Amino acid sequence: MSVSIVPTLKVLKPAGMVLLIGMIGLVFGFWANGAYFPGTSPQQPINFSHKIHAGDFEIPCMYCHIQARRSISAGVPSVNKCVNCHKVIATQRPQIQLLMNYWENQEPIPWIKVHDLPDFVYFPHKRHVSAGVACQTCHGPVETMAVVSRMAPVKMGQCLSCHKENSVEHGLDCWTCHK
Amino acid sequence: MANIDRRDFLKLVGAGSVGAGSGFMLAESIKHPVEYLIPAVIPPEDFSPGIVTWYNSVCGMCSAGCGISVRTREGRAKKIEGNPAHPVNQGRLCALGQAGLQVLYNPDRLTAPARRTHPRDSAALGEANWEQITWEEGLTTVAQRLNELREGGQSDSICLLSEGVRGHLASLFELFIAQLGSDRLLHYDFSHPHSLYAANQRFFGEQVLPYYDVKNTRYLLSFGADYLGSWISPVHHSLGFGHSRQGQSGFRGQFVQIEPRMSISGAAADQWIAAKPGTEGFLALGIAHHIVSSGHYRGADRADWAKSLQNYSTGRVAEQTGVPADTIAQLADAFMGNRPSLAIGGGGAGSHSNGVDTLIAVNALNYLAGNIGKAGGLAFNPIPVAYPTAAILPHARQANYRKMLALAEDARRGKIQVLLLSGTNPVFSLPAAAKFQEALTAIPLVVSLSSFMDETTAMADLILPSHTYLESWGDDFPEPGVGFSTGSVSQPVVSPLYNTRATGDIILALAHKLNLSETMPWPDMKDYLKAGWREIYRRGPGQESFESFWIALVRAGVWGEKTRRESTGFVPDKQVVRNIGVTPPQFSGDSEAYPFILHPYLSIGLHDGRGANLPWMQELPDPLTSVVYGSWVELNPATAERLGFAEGDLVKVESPYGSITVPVYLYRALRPEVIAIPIGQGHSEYGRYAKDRGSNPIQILAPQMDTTGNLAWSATRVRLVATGEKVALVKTGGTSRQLGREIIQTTTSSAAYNAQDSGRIPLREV
Amino acid sequence: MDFFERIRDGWDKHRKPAHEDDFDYAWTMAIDLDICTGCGACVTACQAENNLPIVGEEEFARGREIKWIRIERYWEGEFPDAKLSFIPMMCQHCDAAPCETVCPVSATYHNQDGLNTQIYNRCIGTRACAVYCPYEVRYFNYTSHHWEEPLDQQLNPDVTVREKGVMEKCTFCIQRIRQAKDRAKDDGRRRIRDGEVQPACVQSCPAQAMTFGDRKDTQSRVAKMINNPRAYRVLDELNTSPSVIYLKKVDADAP
Amino acid sequence: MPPEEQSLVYADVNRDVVRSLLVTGPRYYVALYTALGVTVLCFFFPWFYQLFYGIGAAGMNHPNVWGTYLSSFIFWIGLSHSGTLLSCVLHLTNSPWRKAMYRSAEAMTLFSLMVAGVMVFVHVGRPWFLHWALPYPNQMEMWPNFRSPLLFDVMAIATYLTGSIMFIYMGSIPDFAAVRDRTTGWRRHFYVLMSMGWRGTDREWHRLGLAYTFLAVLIIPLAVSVHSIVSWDFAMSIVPALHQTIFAPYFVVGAIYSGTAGIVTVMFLLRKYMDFGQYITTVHFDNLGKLLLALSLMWTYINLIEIFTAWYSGSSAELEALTYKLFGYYGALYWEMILFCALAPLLLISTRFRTSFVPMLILSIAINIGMYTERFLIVATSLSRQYLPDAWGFYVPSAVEVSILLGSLAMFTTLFLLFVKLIPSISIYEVKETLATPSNKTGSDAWQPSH
Repeated sequence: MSVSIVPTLKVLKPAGMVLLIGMIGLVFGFWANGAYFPGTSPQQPINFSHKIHAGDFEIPCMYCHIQARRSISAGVPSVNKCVNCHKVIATQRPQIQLLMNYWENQEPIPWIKVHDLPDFVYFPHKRHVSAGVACQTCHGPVETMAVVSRMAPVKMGQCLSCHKENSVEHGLDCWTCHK
Repeated sequence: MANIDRRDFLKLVGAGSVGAGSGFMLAESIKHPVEYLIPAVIPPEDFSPGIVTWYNSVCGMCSAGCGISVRTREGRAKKIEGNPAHPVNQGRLCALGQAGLQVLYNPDRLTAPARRTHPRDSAALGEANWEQITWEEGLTTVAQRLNELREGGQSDSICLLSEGVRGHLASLFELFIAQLGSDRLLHYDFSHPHSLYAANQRFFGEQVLPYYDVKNTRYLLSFGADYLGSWISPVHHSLGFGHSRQGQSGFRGQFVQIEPRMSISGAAADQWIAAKPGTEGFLALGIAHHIVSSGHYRGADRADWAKSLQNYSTGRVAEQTGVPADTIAQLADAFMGNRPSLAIGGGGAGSHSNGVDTLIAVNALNYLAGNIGKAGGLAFNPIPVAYPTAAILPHARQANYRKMLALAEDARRGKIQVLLLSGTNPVFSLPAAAKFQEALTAIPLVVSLSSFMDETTAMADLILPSHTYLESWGDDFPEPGVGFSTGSVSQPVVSPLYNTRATGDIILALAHKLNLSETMPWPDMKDYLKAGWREIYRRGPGQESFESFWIALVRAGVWGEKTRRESTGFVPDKQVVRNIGVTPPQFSGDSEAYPFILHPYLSIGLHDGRGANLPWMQELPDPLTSVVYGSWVELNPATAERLGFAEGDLVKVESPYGSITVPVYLYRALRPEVIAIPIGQGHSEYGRYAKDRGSNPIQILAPQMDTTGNLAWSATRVRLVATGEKVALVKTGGTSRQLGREIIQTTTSSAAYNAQDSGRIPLREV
Repeated sequence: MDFFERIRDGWDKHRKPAHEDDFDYAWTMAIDLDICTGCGACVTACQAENNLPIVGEEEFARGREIKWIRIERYWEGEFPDAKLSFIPMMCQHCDAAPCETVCPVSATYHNQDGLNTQIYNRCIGTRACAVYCPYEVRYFNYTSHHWEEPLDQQLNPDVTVREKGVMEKCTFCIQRIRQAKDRAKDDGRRRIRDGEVQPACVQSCPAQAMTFGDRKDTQSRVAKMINNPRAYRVLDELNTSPSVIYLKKVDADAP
Repeated sequence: MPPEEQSLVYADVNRDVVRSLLVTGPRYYVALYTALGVTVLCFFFPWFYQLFYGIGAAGMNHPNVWGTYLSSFIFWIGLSHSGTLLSCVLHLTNSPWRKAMYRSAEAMTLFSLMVAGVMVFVHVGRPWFLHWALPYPNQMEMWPNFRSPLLFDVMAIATYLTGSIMFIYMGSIPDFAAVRDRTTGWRRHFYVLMSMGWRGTDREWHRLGLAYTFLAVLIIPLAVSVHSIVSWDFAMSIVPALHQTIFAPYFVVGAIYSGTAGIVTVMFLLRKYMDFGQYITTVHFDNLGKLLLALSLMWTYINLIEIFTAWYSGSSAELEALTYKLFGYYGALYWEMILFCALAPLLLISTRFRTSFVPMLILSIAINIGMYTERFLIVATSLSRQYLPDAWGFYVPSAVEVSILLGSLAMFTTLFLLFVKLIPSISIYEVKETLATPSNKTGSDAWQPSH
């Protein structure tokens, strides 16, 4: 009588194959989602191009995101800020007319957040700007993007490594960033 | 694996696709939800996201008139704190004041004008039978009716019943009613110290409250006044209390509390004396007698005093009050011994049939000890020339119980055609015996300007909801002042949440509809306010322009001028001295059938019931019992044992005028023949947090009045009837005994330290 | 030095309560029980500042209330000599905190300000810290609480709203300390001035019974309070070395 | 050696054991599916509800933040304690009566450990983050807190679980082989895998013997340490009545105590329903009975010590906690525990009691009820009476908690029922060692190939 394991393996092979393929499929599916549907560059209500504004015309970030240097949140420019320029500039472009619709109806523009931190994170733009951290460090080369997209998911690891490199005072204390 | 047949192949494909699908879903499920970033269209100039803005204003939660600073971010009020620049509260604020945010953001606010659809006597009150209307409609309806009455010469049938307001809103009310040709303007607050005003009128000859300088006093004798909890200006008194006790070197202020049931002032006191309810006056005179007879007092009118006090020898007073004679003597000596001393009276002691006498006796003590006009005694507030007329005597319009009865009577007789209600809730805060609710049904048109659906508003035909105090312009002149003229301006700290209007704006809008524009030309309350303050600015020593004065004023939230009043030379009228004396207290209900005396008291969190719709206040454990959500009746453990009651037993508290059912709480510091019930709960309307919770002791009070027609609300006799039911009191406290664990450690006063290095924040000299 | 010496030094260093010398600040609160009136202003102030939930009557009845600071009351004697004393009880920010050792994921730890901090998003809810805390000032979220519209508009954006399964407790209003540091940086200062930070409870206390400050700054008010002959610490025998100092109640006829 | 075993020969053993795996009556399936159903209904449904609602589904509150979940956890850990430990001890002391029972005893260890592990997930507030308690490198650069007794727990239990699994598996390899050679179909394949090609050569037997003994030596201290560590969860706090040096031995003894009682119960059931009457005999019950008696005495002693310490401390807190435990709301439970765990076991003095099966079953169950009560009291009473009287609390388990406790029992039963059909619940080869070999009729313990 044999104690060989081979016949058993023969029997189990099909089941094993099914399982294996299933697993591979799982991994693939997970990867595919991240790769093809990342949701890192959502469709905004108006196709605002940072490339044109920040890139070609070299408008400084702080000109529109005026809050960044003195508040926790960088803030997005209010509608009238956009209109100030676009009353005269490129008024014929369809996207600008979209903007003007908002302005005439006195409606705010529902921009979709690209970089979004969880509510338990305390990230004061103020401190980082005043410390001379370039916006691009976290937001990526926005001035080259026609459509802004999140470069990397903003994770705790990045904050930590940056805090370490620049040896931020108490940069590794939990309560420095968490609330 | 060379040969795969069809079935195997399908299996594998299936497995692969299922796997891929689930993997995809898995990744999808752990994704961030979409969030929006919505900018303002045109940002207001003082608005920037993430940056805090503070607005100074005035607290509207009680009549103390504390100054507040409201912390706002992204246009929303986040926190209320005391205004450090305000002399009354100097940056501090009580629990109720801080809960003001929940008045603003209360989920049960009235959001738009509404008209009653069903007749008022129909059983169902509340939301069910209201229909929304526009402001235009609402105002026109009222204006037309008022106009008819005015033309028809029935102006006097128009009545404006408001909560106790001061400053320009008060004067606006005056103006409005006057313009309508009526004189029916009443303020009603349950806790208004009528008897104190009366007593001061009789003794000092003026109907204002003096400034009680707790801060500098060395010995405070309080007859029933819960000055730390609910009496007149708790926060200011607390500041003074802290300073007098530990704020100054050399001595530590002594505090004595005389009351049948220990309040937080009693708990804080060095000595708590439970005199028989209603006999506080005797005690005061007993002390006075000892002061005079023992030669402490050396005034010219000594003889008169001796004469009028002869019936109040410590011995007799001892048996009248149940306080040992030597204790009385000791109090008297201490009172004279550590001057400046101060005697105050009010609360329960002032609300007996002999309340006014009692408070006069208390005033007499201050006089005998020479505390009048002294720092650490009581100082008379200046009558400020600069104040708007109506604000000079906010007491003048206050309706005591007799006046309210008269109003109800007139209403029943059809003498009232239109009743404008603003802020006050008499249906809740008047005894059922007053039959005020029934009276309301007799009024053809009842208009409520309240922000909430309270019991009285539920009786209205028309609701014109007003802003909360955090959304409207106004000002206030605290009464009593802090010894010098002071006023404060309140401003909207957030843009209005709902389709409501400021009370002042509503009144002005009505005025315009009634073509009173020439006498009341101001478009809205803010303009009226500015006009009024322009006047003050003109009279005052104005250097800079009014605009800059106004801006500075609104920024600071408070304004004052250091004008003190010299009144040391005060000598009471001979007649007054001759008539000094206290009549024995009368209690309604005979002592056989109703063995207990009901002692209602203002709850710390809910005050007279206005706080009951604020979840924070409902969840604030009562300092003395730690009970939350609901009301209770306090029994002395001995009494409870005699009657066989334990904590949580539901008992029926019956007075000759009604009964309420409340659970028992065993309270150690309470006279055996007295039972105490907190005021504030027991609303039948007033929003989800207040509705149908606990019971309202005011309802069962006897219509017992003192000589001046004030409700003697601690002079009702009651009996307890067991219901056999038992409930679990909701409270935080476990066992309130230390078991020798030295959690709260004490030291003898001999070990009191000198305050130089105490590190205490020095109290600003006011 | 040799291996064993190094071990010993390390031990000596670390067995000191939270090795205090390394702190920037040692935040301390002093509470004068002689003038605490028990009015409850601090309780409400805390609730407003720190987004404490409104748990509702049912949960309250089941002992699920969340009050970072609570007023405890202790009676002595019976009528007519009954005496009542109050003591506000909140996280004592012990330098040798039992809760810190027990948390398996270090969700609570001692930070460089001498604060006993709680990181809500790290907490996994073993509730061991609450068991280990002798002052019973740690409160657990037995369910996710919600605020009736529009009460939620009051919520303080500087403080997280805690979800179910998370432990929470008094933080000495660390968000205010953080803002003060922020201001200090803007003004180019290294340290926070005395009295610049006040937790909500201290700020609101009507009788000024509470004082808050840095006890490493010997000139600060609170440092003086510590030298007050009446100063003591609750349950000192447990050697948790709390950062909350109480001043004894003065009682003329005390033993 | 009792008479009936004389008649046994190797063939019988093989036959009986294999039959216990192959021949399955309807009663078994009824039992299995009931257990399974109860597990799903009473354990998983309430648990999911709790995950959705929060721990509030349980009766815990402030300050009683720990409740039955934790006491169940300790209980299951405790129950796990006897099996492997006992098996190891007896293996080293080479006592013959071990051989018929150790397999199922070890299985019990294994499954109660698993259930205990599940209880941890039920206990914590956010189980979906429980992996943070494991030391693994992550981008947050956060490690667990190695000072925490709770973390010691994680480590100790993980180790103990691994050890027990290896021990039971290694011990059953020859039996898998034996069964493999007597089965067909999927079973054969299963046992082929499990037996890892065991042939039964002398070399294999030799190595097995070595490794087995080595593991046995390794596991004994481990077992003792595990429950000491569990006790530290409590003892390292400064909660009155928990902060006691006696706790480690207290828990270890208690654990072995309840574990042994558990074994008695299992033995009885195996004997009755798998008709192993010839293998599990009065000898086992007799010996287990003696062990129980000894343990109960130790346990009682430690309880007395606990009371004495509290009384002798004179500390108000300690005394209060003690009085509350003895005479407070849960006083009745305390005395019930004393009755079941201290007084009732004294019956074991009589041999007649020890050798009669049903009484032993009843006693063993009673003991485990008592031991559960003990764990419950430790958690429930001491937390309600801590240092600040104004913060004293009160705790009653909610329906969810009770149901989950029930469900955990069912879960254990399910696992065990599966075990008896997959793994020989009596060690074939070791039983054979006690029998006379076909070759020479003198029963010797010499190693023999199993075919």
